[in-house]
Amino acid sequence: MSFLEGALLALTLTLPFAVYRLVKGPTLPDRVVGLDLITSVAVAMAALYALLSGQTAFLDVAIALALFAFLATLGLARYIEYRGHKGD
Amino acid sequence: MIELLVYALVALGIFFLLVAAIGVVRMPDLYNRMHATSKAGTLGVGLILVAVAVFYQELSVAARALSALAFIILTAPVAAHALGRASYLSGVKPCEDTYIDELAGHYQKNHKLESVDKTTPSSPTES
Amino acid sequence: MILAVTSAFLGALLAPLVYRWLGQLAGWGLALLPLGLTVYFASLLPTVVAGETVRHSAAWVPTLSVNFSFYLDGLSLLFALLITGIGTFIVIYTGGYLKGHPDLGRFYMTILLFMASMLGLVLADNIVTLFVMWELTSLTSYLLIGFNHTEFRSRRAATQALFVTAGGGLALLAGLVLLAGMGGSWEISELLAKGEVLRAHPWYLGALVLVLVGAFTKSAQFPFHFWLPNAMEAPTPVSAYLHSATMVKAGVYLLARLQPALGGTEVWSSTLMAFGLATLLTGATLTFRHTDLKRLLAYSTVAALGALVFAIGLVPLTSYYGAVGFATFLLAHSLYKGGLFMAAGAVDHEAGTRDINQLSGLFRVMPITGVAVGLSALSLAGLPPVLGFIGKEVLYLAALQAAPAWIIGLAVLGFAVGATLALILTVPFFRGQPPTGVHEGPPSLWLGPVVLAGLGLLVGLFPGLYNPLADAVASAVKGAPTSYHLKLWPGFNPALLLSLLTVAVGVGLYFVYPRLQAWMAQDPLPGPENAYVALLRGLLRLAARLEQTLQSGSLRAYLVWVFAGLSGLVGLALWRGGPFRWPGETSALSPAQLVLVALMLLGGLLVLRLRSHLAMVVVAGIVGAGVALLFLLQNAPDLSITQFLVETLTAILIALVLLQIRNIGEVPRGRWLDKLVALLFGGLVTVLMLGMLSEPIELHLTQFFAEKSLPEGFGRNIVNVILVDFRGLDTFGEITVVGLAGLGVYALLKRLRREEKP
Amino acid sequence: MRAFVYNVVLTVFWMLVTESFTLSNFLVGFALCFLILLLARPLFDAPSRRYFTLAWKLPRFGALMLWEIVLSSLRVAQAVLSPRLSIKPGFIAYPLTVKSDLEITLLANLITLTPGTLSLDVSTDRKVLYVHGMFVDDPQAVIQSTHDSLEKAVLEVTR
Amino acid sequence: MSWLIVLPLLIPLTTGILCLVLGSRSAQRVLGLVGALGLLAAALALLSQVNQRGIQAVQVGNWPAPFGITFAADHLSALMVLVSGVVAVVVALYALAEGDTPREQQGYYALSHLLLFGVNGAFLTGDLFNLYVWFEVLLLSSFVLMILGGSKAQLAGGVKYFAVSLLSSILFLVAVGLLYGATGALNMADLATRVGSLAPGLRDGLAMLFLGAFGLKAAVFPFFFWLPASYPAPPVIISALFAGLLTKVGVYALLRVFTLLFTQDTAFTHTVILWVAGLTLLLGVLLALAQGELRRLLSFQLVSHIGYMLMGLGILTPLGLTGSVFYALNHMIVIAALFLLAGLLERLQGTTVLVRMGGLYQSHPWLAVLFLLPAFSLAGLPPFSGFWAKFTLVAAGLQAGQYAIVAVALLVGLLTLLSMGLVFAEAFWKNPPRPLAGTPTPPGLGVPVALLALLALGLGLWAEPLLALSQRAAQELLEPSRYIEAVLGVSR
Amino acid sequence: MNTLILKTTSRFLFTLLLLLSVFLLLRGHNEPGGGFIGALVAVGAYALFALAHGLTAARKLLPLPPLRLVGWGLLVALLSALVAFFLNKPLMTGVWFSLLGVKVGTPVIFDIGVYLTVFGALLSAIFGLEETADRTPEEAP
Amino acid sequence: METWMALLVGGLSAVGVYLMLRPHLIQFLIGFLVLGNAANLLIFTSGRLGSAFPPLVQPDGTVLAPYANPLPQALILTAIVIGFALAAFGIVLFFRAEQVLKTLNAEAMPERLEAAPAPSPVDEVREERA
Ligand code: NA
Ligand code: NA
Repeated sequence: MSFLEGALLALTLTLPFAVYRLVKGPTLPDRVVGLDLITSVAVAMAALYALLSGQTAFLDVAIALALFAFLATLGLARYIEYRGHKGD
Repeated sequence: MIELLVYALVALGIFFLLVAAIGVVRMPDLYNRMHATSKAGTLGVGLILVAVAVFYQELSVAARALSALAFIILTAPVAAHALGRASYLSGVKPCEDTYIDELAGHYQKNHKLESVDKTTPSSPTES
Repeated sequence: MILAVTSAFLGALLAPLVYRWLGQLAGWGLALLPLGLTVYFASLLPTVVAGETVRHSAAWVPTLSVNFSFYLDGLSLLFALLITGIGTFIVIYTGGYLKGHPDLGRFYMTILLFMASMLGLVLADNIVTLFVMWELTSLTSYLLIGFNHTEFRSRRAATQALFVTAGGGLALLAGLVLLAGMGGSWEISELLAKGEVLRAHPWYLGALVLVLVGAFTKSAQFPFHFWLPNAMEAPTPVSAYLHSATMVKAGVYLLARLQPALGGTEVWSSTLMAFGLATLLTGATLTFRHTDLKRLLAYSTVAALGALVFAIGLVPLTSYYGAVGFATFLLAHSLYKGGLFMAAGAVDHEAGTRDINQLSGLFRVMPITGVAVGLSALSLAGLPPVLGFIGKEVLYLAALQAAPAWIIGLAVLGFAVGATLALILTVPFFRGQPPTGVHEGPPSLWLGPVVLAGLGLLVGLFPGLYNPLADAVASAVKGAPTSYHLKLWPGFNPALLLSLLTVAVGVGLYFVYPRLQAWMAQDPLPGPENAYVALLRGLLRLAARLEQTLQSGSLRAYLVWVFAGLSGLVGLALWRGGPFRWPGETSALSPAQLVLVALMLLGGLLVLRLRSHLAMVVVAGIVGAGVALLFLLQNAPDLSITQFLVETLTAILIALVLLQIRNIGEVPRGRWLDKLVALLFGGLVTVLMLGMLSEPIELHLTQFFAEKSLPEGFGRNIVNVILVDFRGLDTFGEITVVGLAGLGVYALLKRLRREEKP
Repeated sequence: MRAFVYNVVLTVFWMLVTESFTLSNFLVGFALCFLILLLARPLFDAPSRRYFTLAWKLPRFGALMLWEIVLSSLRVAQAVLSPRLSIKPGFIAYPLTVKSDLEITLLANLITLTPGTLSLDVSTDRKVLYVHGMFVDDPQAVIQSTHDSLEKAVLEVTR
Repeated sequence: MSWLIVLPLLIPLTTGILCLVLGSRSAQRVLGLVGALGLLAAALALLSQVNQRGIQAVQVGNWPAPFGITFAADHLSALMVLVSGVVAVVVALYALAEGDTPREQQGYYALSHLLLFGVNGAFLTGDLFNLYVWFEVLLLSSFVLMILGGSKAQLAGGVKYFAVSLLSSILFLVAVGLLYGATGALNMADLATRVGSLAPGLRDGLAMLFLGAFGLKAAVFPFFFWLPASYPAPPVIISALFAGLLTKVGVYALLRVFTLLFTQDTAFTHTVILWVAGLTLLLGVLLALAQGELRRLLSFQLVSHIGYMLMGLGILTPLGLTGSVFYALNHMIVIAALFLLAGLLERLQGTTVLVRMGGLYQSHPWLAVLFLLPAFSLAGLPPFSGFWAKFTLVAAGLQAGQYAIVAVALLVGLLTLLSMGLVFAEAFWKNPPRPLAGTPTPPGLGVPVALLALLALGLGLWAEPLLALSQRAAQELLEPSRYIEAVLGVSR
Repeated sequence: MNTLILKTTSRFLFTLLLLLSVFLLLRGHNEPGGGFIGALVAVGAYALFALAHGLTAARKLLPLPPLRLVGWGLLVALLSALVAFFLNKPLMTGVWFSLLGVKVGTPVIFDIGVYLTVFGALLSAIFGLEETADRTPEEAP
Repeated sequence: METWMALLVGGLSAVGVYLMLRPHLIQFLIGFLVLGNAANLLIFTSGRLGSAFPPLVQPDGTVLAPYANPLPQALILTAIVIGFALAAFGIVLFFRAEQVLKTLNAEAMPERLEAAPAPSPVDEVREERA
């Protein structure tokens, strides 16, 4: 396993933490924080894979994701603002 | 040489992402968890993007990597602001250790936010 | 002949116009159509009597070897003459009987359509043509029975007749198709020559049963007889024409027609005789239940039809009596029953009632009708000097030749009721005071009965007039040249004795009739009609139950059906496929990808435990993000981007909608059945996938795309070149789908906006 | 702004001349043209010249921002990884001196990215920025340091 | 030449797009009719072309088969397209006569033509994944048409229709994916040469998956429940369009797939189809008998009679397939006529609940004729088109020794007759129990119904042309090599 | 969401996203991207703007009603598919020509049709839902 | 190790189906999304895994091998888009249904707004009832 492959594996190991928060909550905003983290890791993973595969095409994934991901957070934030988080 | 720098950047980036991940799990309430993602998370991703830019040493690649970085720096705080504000409005309670809450009671029914009277700190040196 | 049938149909379709044009005289005008046809068929008499047959054929549906072909021999000619001849008087009669009825034009059309169909039926040579005509008679009969459609009883009788006869028709269809297959031809004339082949064929019994069901339902044989008396809800011209003289004889015609091909076996004769006799007795017995003229006549018709079927059963067992008896009795019955029905209608029309207990002294006010009734009744009773007598005589001769004594005894009992009925019918004409204000109807009402009764008398007095045709009919039924000298006075023989006995019993029964009638009417016997009603009730109840259980309105139940049914079928296929092939060499997933796989499975399972809707959406994002990351690590950048974008937008849309929903409701818990179905389906997908992976895949498409993408597609992103060029049409469909979704959302929301605007 | 437009127009010209329409060529061209415009600076009027100072200030601002992020991440890492959570969280009201939309937004975002603080919301009258802090033993100190470093930096680039 | 094959797609597509782009409603009306007539003309031209020159194929994008997407028209496809054209014209006439402004404003014309676009794409494509795409096109247009107007019933029915349709989409997708993974091919002709070598279990399992995916669209047992739950809900013109076209696309796909791809183990696959056919026939008609509302009743009849089309496929003889094809064509016309008629009755009487209707035989005798023609045709009585269809199937079943299904087929014919007889007695013969509140009925509404009813009669009296064409379709289906050759351009 | 920070940022991000969207569209034939992805990003841009500034403001940034764009997008796609007719080639055959030194082909134009259609359709969904959401009285929990 | 993918697809299918069988429409929708993801993974796997490079032609005209199979990718793109269109329509349809029918529980949505008694050919009483 090369360094970068190991790095990739290490990167995926952040995901269980995010999933924990995502599932555990206890509030909907907490889950959104978990989702945010996953998005960050995904951007990192795209960048890392651009290194690993030698294909800069994967950088485009990172760009698109970086710009777009926070839209989901905004959308959910609006829901949270008006519909609360009770029981979520 | 370059390779080592890249590796170091990648390793650091992953370190910060791990910090963010652990923070998201360990921190006691939503607001503190957001600190972890908005700072360590951003830095972690940023370092890896920089590593890409360094690795390829091509302007076009660097431009794309750095623009991705710029987007993240631009959007992460806004997302944190939106989520934190919405959570506070919807009544997500801060943890019990919370030392001070100057925001309490200032949101009105229509989600307008009142200001408090506070003296502006004096500017140390007027340039 | 084709022209004759076609012109009958066209004439029928023009009837409403003629009615509008001629008004009250339309009956006379329209009668020219059947009259002309009668003349035409009469002109063919010499040819047929000479032993020749006429056949015309035109291609209809060559793909299915169906021809529009017609065949004329003695049997079909007799029927054709009856149909057109009696038809003539019926049309005239209708003009008087239904004078001024608002739907008269429609009635003319329907009854003439019926006539055309009936004509086509008896002339058809092609099995399919015959069947088409057969069903057409059922359809027209349906409309005619339901003529008084605002009455529930009429509608019920129409539906019942249709159900029973069309149902039998379907059995007949199967039987006829089998026959054609057995004989290798769709033409009856060809099948008739292949009797031995047919009878030896393994399908013989099946085909026979199916044909018999068809014939028995149509000809109201026991146990299907019940629809016929109910059909008396129809106006009298219909009863006289369809339900005595013609349509109900279609089944008899078919049996007679096929006798040379199917007859001659033990099962043929015994079945026909058994059912014929049973029908004869049933009809005879049930006669006693009624006092309504038309009902009485209807049951007598049932009995006569039984006698005819009985006669056909006798044909192969006797030298020539059976066939000749059939030919004679058929004509006799058509003449007297048609006349009696029309007369009964005339009485009803003039006196306003059909109850024999309320009729009296009619002869003095309706002498012409009275004479007709008297003559017809003689025929009905089987007394000389009318044709009915001769017909019954020959039938007795046939029975004496081939049937055991006890059967003959029962037959005598059955025929005796004819004599009883003759008395029942004539007595009101001659006994008691005439009702006031009743008088003879117009000529249109009495012409038919008089002519038909007169014909019965004429042929009875001079049987030689009919003898050549009778021989031709008998030859056709027998399937071999047959001749017999018809005589009014046959001399003293056992048949005459039986006739005398019949009359004696009949007269005896007349005197117990009032008591029998009272007894049977108050305590109706359970019969096949009860079975019919129970069958329909059961059917409808079953339908209602099925709806409750199957079409329950529960989406969940529908989906369970889908998944369970599908899993069952796929599982069955896999199980039948025998031992399972495992995939051989496959590539490795990197550890990072394995972590993703594990997390996605975990995330999927954890979704199920959540109790909040939006939380479920968010957590399901694990799966979506995992897929996107897998795509990324599997070198599919386009997919990865698309997946991320779509997941994001989906979440935004759901959040936007949930934001606006007030009472979203609890998250319901799953059921064990759902779990089972889901697990089964998931398992099968896995197995199918493993099976797929164990097959070698040929990558010819992929290689082509990789080679041509840049040089001919001018693009370096192969995926995109596939999307917009190699398989651009997929994408065209796809954007249409997206556009349609946009239209749909617009339509859904536009309405909402409009509605809630104050 | 006029200077910026010139810069872009020149860059497009550069790309046409070099017959290469890639992003990298755009950036190279942009940098080249900027240098040329820098030489021609005296030809522009005063407001336009701000473009050139900004070109100097912006990178400095960016560097400061990056540095602050690094610092703050280290702070978070220390907090997260220490066996005992040693945080003192709280919401504090930060009185704003900056006025324009852009300034407030820049400042708020900067605050989120810097150690221990996270902007939650701006009061409707834009006088106060509410901030969540991870370590607010002394709210006034947080306010003061933010004012001294961040707000100053923001004002430098915006005015 | 090659454009003739794609014309049945391009015409409705162009019409649909122009309706979207043009705002004017009167322009849309004209376009709607012109487009439908154009489609009919193109379909006729295509059929005559196929009839004269055999199976026609075109490689879309000019990429050779099996790499690009092939469009192929054999007799089956061309006939289906033709009938879709007939239904399109009739429905366009009805829409024109009805002139429902709110519906038109919500894009009715665009939607109905895009539906036809999808339907004809499905009939003509020679590529399995492409077929999936067409299914989605027609599905989405049908979703939108289903909810136009947004009444309670429409939404409740629409939800069920939508939910079950989603399922069929995914099943189809999964089946195509698996088939691609096992063979590497997507072109149906290409697939036909490869499916035979698959492991039997996988092959038949896939066959069943396709049976499920298409069976859902065709609404056969045990997948039909969604149809009666949703078809009665939308405006009648839309029900008629659906009833005429949508389920037939499923039937078409079954015919195609189970003659071209899965013919290796017919003892299993086609026996299953026969069972499905029989149960569909029986359950459909029995459930129809339980109905007291005309459109729901017709929906169950629609379901039941899909069974006939599968019956011929299950028998898999030339005569059986002839029957199936003819039945499908005939049924498109008959059932569309009945649904449109139900709409007319609803307008005249203000209800489709049978016990509340009545009196039409007296007041509208011609309407009664218009009802009886398709009703008797549905029951398979001569001399209407349905008779030939059923006769062919019965003959085929008896010849093949499939007595049980023949018995079911005949019994179902009888029960259908009973059911239609009851409708006739209730809606036409009896006096209405209380005065009926009808709405004014535009005079032109009867014309399209009359066209269809006369077609049902005409095809009965002169069945030969269509039967001969159906027979040629059946022969082609039973000789897949002809299709394969036409598509791949090489004989194998 | 009525917040100053979001409003200011979104003004900037809106243009950035639109730019990215066009970039992804035009590059799609050679690098990851294409009409669909580009359209999604553009929809994101408008969704963001509508969220931050309200629907009316977002509508002003669009010359046509979104649903009309669907028609035009499909029309562009259709025309690109029909070009082959004039060269006597089958439907959708790619036709390439040089435009100001840039190689342009009907598949690329088709991709633009894809972009417009997807953009119009999804935007009409988002706008439609935003419109109904606007009328939902907002209330604090 | 495509076997893992088979297990994953099967598992996700089961989850999706289970969710679709819940009577609540939001759950149904989530189930559909999960099932759709499973289907896409299935198609992806059907093109076989084990690539090292994306299916992009290098500027010099070569494709670095082993490249990922582009055909399933294109198919999935189409499927994703269609699935998204379906989901988007479904979300709004369910929303609208909730507004009109006041519930998101499919079991509570009536199939018939009124029950109509079926006509009967044997029941003579019905006539009088009506
Ligand atoms: Na085809
Ligand atoms: Na696409």
